[in-house]
Amino acid sequence: MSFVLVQVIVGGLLLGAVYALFSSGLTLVWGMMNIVNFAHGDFVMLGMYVAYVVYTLMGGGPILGAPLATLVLATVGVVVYFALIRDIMKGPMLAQILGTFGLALLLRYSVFWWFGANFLSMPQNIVGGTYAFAGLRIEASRLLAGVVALLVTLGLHLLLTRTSLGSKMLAVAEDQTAAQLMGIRPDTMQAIAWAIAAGATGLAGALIANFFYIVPTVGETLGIVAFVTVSLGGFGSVPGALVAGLLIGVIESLSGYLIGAIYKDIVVYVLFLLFLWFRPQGLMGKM
Amino acid sequence: MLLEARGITKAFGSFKAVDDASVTLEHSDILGLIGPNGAGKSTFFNCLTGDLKTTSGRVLFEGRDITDFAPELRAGLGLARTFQVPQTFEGMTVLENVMIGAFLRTAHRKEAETKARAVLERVGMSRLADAPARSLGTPGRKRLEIARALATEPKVLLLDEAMAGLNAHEVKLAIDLVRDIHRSGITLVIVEHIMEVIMSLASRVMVFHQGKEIARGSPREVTSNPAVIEAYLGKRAAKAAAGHTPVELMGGPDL
Amino acid sequence: MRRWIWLSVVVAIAIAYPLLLSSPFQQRLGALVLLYAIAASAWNIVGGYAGQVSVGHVVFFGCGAYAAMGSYAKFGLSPLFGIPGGIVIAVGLAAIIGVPTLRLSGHYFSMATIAVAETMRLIVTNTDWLGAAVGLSGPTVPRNIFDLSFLSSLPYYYLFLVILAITLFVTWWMTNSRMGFYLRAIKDSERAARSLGAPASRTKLYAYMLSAAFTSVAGALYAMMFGFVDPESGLGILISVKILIMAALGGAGLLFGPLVGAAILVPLEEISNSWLGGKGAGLTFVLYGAIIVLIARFQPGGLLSLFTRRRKPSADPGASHAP
Amino acid sequence: MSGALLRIEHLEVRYGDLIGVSDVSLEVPEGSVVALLGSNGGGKTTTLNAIAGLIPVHSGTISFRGEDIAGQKAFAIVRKGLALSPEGWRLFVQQSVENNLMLGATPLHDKSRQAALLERVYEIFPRLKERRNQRAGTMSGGERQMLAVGRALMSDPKLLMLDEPSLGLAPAVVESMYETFGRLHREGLTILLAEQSIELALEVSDFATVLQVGKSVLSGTAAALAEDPQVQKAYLGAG
Amino acid sequence: AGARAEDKVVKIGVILPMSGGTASIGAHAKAALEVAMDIINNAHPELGNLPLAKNAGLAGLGGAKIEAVFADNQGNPATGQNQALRLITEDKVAAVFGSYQSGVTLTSSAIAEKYGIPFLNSESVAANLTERGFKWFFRTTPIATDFAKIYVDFLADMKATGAKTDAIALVHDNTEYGTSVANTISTAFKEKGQPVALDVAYAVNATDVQGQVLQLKDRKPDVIIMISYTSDAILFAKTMQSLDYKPAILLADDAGYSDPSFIKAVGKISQGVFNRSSWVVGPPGSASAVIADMYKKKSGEEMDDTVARQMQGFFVLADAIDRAGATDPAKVQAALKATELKADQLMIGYRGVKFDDKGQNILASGAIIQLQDGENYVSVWPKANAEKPPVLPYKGW
Ligand SMILES: Nc1ncnc2c1ncn2[C@@H]1O[C@H](COP(=O)(O)OP(=O)(O)OP(=O)(O)O)[C@@H](O)[C@H]1O
Ligand SMILES: Nc1ncnc2c1ncn2[C@@H]1O[C@H](COP(=O)(O)OP(=O)(O)OP(=O)(O)O)[C@@H](O)[C@H]1O
Ligand SMILES: [Mg+2]
Ligand SMILES: [Mg+2]
Repeated sequence: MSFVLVQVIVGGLLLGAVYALFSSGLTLVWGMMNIVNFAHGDFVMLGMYVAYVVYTLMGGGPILGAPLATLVLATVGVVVYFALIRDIMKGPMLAQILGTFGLALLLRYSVFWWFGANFLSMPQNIVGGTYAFAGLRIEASRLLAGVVALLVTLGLHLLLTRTSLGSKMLAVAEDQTAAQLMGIRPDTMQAIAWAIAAGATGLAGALIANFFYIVPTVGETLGIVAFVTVSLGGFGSVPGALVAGLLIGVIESLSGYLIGAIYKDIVVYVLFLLFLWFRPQGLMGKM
Repeated sequence: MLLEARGITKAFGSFKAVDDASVTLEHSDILGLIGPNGAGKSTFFNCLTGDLKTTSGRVLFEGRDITDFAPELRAGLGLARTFQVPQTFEGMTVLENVMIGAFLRTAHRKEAETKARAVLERVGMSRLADAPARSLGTPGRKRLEIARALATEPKVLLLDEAMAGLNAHEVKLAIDLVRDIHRSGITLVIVEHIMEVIMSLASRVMVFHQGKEIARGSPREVTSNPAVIEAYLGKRAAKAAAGHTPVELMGGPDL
Repeated sequence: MRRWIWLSVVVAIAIAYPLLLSSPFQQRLGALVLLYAIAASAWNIVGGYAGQVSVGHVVFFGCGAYAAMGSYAKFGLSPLFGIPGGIVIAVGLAAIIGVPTLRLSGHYFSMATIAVAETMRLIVTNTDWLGAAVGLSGPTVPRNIFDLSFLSSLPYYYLFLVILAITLFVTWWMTNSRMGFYLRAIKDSERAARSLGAPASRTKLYAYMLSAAFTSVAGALYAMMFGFVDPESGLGILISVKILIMAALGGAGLLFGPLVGAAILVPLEEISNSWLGGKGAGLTFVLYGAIIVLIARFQPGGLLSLFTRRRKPSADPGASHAP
Repeated sequence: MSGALLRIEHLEVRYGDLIGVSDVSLEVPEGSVVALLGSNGGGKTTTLNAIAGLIPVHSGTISFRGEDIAGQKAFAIVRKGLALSPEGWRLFVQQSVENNLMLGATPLHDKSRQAALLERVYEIFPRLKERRNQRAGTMSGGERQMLAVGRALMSDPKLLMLDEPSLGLAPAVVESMYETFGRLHREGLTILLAEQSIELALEVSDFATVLQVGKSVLSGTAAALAEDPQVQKAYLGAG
Repeated sequence: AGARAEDKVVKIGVILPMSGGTASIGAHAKAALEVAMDIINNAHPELGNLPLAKNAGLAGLGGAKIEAVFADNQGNPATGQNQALRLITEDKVAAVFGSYQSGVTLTSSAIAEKYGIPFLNSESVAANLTERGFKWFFRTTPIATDFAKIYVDFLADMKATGAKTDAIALVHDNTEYGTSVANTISTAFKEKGQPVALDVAYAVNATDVQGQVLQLKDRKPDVIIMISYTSDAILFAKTMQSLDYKPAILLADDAGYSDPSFIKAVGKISQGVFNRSSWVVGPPGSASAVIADMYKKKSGEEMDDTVARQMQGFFVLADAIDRAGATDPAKVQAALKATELKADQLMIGYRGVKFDDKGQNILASGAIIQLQDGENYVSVWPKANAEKPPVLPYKGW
């Protein structure tokens, strides 16, 4: 294998880890709790702006920006749950698309109104520049995002499979009425799920801001990849989304390098469709 | 021979829910299928109707191999069923639920409606025709499923615990209904845990245990079989079954 | 009887609208409402009645739009001739897409349709024959009436009205036919429907193809009115979402739901853009988003469900089962 | 008779415009087994669901240990010591058998008792133990019924409400389950039971109430009702 | 027409992308046009030769003021057309100006054509816009063929000074802008006998460009010509740094590289990038310097090429209305056709403004600028108007 190809694959893995990172929140609310969130990309965008504001106002780097973005977005998640999601869940699935699409526009253009449409950017090298070993170059900020992606995925997976909180959240997702019969308060569980999901999304945004540009419409660019990641991984599977993210990253990188960048999305979509043909429940999803 | 299953096996992973079961159903039989919970009765049913793909074995209907037929094709041939866990069309009225069945034999809405109403009348639900199906309790839903299945004008009707949740009086009415259905020329397979139903309706009984057939014969033979009593009936029910005298006439003497 | 009165009122308003509100912009708004109502009603067949939430319907829209513009740009014919071609392509494509995707459940289906739509958009973007990213234009100066390139929106308005009427009539007819019943049954329990002899896959596929045909017509009309199509405006995923949002907002699975949704969202979008868009502060979408959120929040079943919910079941089942 | 654990007076419940039950009154004395009888659509399920808080009460009172719980949310009611094995089971079909049981133990304050309670359920229904890791959605009908009853027992309730617990169970299982209820009853558990198998219900219970078209029309000791000609005619198929 | 002439304001409809991914363009243009209105409507003798600056208002219409009515095209051809219709029929604008994206310009100008209202476009580069036989459409900006010529000549000059310019790589997105400009450039180089060595196309708004940068790193072209919008331009700059890749000459085609946000975000790691621009700030006190100052005061941003071209276009339109002496569309159209502005009457570096039969400005031209210190572009080519000599090779960071 040529050396460049190794760099391409490593780059793809790092990219994939980022995809996994910004999909992790969606895996929870869409994959597990069964709530479509069209505003997911805009939550990432909010996280990026929080990190940017922390950086410009307080001079804080990722050490301060990431936890603050997590907290702020977790709060946003809870507010959004109580103000909107709780009620639209009484309607059909379409109501969720309707409501969260409206929410997406509202968030996107509120930020636009406040910050304007200019492209913003964190300073280069804010997380320790680029590591080079044996000619292989790895950007520290992407590596950090990748490591956090792994940790968040692991954390979510353990939470959902090993803890009673996770089990209660799943119970609520499946049947709210039955969950109530277990003495579980559905609102609490849903709000916690939204807090965790939005918090993880905010964290993702803050970390991605370290190597990506920031603009109100950035959520559109990132949102659709998150959707594909979650469904390729299989609804209901946290590790599935991680594997799917990595897979998409590598496929994109390889096909972008070997076939041509304009075809890489086509390759991803076509492989995704073929995959669903043979495995209608995604990589690791339940039937 | 109307329906025949040969060596049906259905495995979920390494677990065999049905293990090499065979059965033959003659025209105007009423076959009773009993066995402990989880014995594989419903699974066997699902293999006959095409809801589940068999792991091995063949299903023949009027001599024709239908093993690979989709459920809707089997319904078209005259194989109808009810579900143990009711599968009501929640968004529809009772009448509309039955019309779905009636549409199998006619594409016309008016005809389907007329027929559905007739079926509802026959099962004693005509007063509920316009009620939303979601307002029915479990027993109502089961009866609705019978109605739906009847509306497809089946040759064979498979009833999976269609009488669960009825009280003794209602069970009697239901038995009459099934008899009436049988009299109209429909062959039946019934799964029930209510022994009275088996005793008064079944012409033959097959007993399942852990996916395998452990006994077959007349209701009386089967219920006095010690293996069956041990695995399934328990002492109390065995005693009750022993005291049961089959009745042939509607509204005749009872238990 | 009441239904007929309502229907005549709606029809009367629809016919009179462009004569009462007769400025060119108002007429165009009216035409756009009808155009989107056609697309959303077409979507409703599969998304509302069959419960298959397609987020990739724009592929069929694009088929129509590209066929119409292509028939002019490539063959010098009137865009009108593109309509049948567009329908054929859309229906064929629906069959090809539908067979593998319609067996997917819920969200997987939605995602698969997104993937198909995006793939199509990217392919067209990279296909020079279809104008690639530049797109295809219609006749800028109409050669004759069949070029369907009018200065006034009035002819478009009535043309769209007729086609909307056809779409709604076909939808209405379908819902009252066996197919409509089967679709509703499949939506509730595919397993039970099949056990009663409803050919689930085939019925869903037919609905999908029917829906694709009408969506394609909407796309063709859209391209003709604007005289242009490019990958973004003919195959962009946002159009799918817009169509879906309109149906959901008005009431998916209800005959007039999409029309109501279009009648609210199209003017809302255009008028708020006219008022606020020039300020450049993004307030158009703050308002637009907020209103959608509020409707979803307070009427999750769509605005029309407000009226349908009130209808009482005619019988009282509680009284019928005395021992 | 010890004090009433649960007392319902003139309960009315509506489903939109439809009336579920119009006038139900009944009393469940502490430590007793009370049977709720009535034919199809009589209102048994509606009554139990209303007590558990699953459907809103239109009028009337439901007092549990003297406190009016009508109008409270289901999760709050359950935490007070009521448990319901509902009609249609309402299992968490995506989760394992054991997870379902553990979820049933959510209202338990003393988590250390979980293990013992789990053992108790496994003892009553050995099949559940065999299938502890199976997904609930793949269980057979009867197995689901066992799981629903077992799950309700997991919260170690003061009042156990069972909606047709014998539905779909093999006769031998019904027999042993009722033996268990008898034992639990002797240990002091209060049970409110809706049961289609009236003969069986009257055999195990102390008191019974008959619902007809949403009204409580008869109540008394089980023994007295078993002799009542009206009951015999309507439900036991006599005459 | 007479009644209109006496009106104290002349309305011009302005269609711009004010939301969506290119909203920053709209915001900048709006500020610039407001500055332009200030210049036209008030007396600005300090601006010398610039038409309409000296006195307040349009002299030809008795001092009438210009008023721009802004509309958002949302980046959508349909919306653009609807807004054009509204501006023409409801606001009764004398002319329409816009609409940035070529697709939107295409649909919105079609409405103006049908209504017989002049339409002036100052920034869309698609060739087909002036090939439609329109009578009411005018375009002031240089188009792809002009750019291609600039690049060919510039690189020939660089070669003459000893730089290696043999292997040229084109990097561009797959939008109408990216593909059409790339095609034209690659044709021009082929005609020169120097075909483009590597063509790297990517999908606009990329999430990642590592593969493309590696491809370049692998093939080592001497010159890279980048045709990208801001988002991708930023991503390329960041990725080139993280993968430690620098070509000898990095030549950008305006667009994203002219966006002040690009310079703010990644200027420091893009030092030495060349850019095509018609906008060159003259010495202090010159008209262009004064205007740049006014713009900066208004918007807080540095003036860039896109904005300057828009502003210039607006001046051309206003000048035509002024000369027409009326808002009567036919007269404005005639005045536009008769436009003949000299280089010193412009705020931008065109050789002049004069429309051919199709409405294209035949005197449009451009220059090459370089981001030498990572903060401000300086003009480096052609030599005649260069502030500083070009610096090679590309420095990056
Ligand atoms: N998908 C599956 N995976 C694993 N086990 C399964 C699956 N489906 C069914 N089973 C098991 O197969 C066995 C047979 O189930 P089936 O529903 O056929 O029983 P049954 O005889 O109908 O019982 P019942 O009388 O309770 O209805 C059960 O033990 C059930 O748990
Ligand atoms: N969700 C509902 N919507 C409307 N009406 C309902 C609903 N559920 C029950 N009902 C009505 O309420 C009445 C009481 O029904 P309920 O299910 O409580 O009776 P039940 O005694 O439990 O009967 P079963 O033996 O069928 O379980 C019936 O008339 C029924 O039709
Ligand atoms: Mg079963
Ligand atoms: Mg009940």
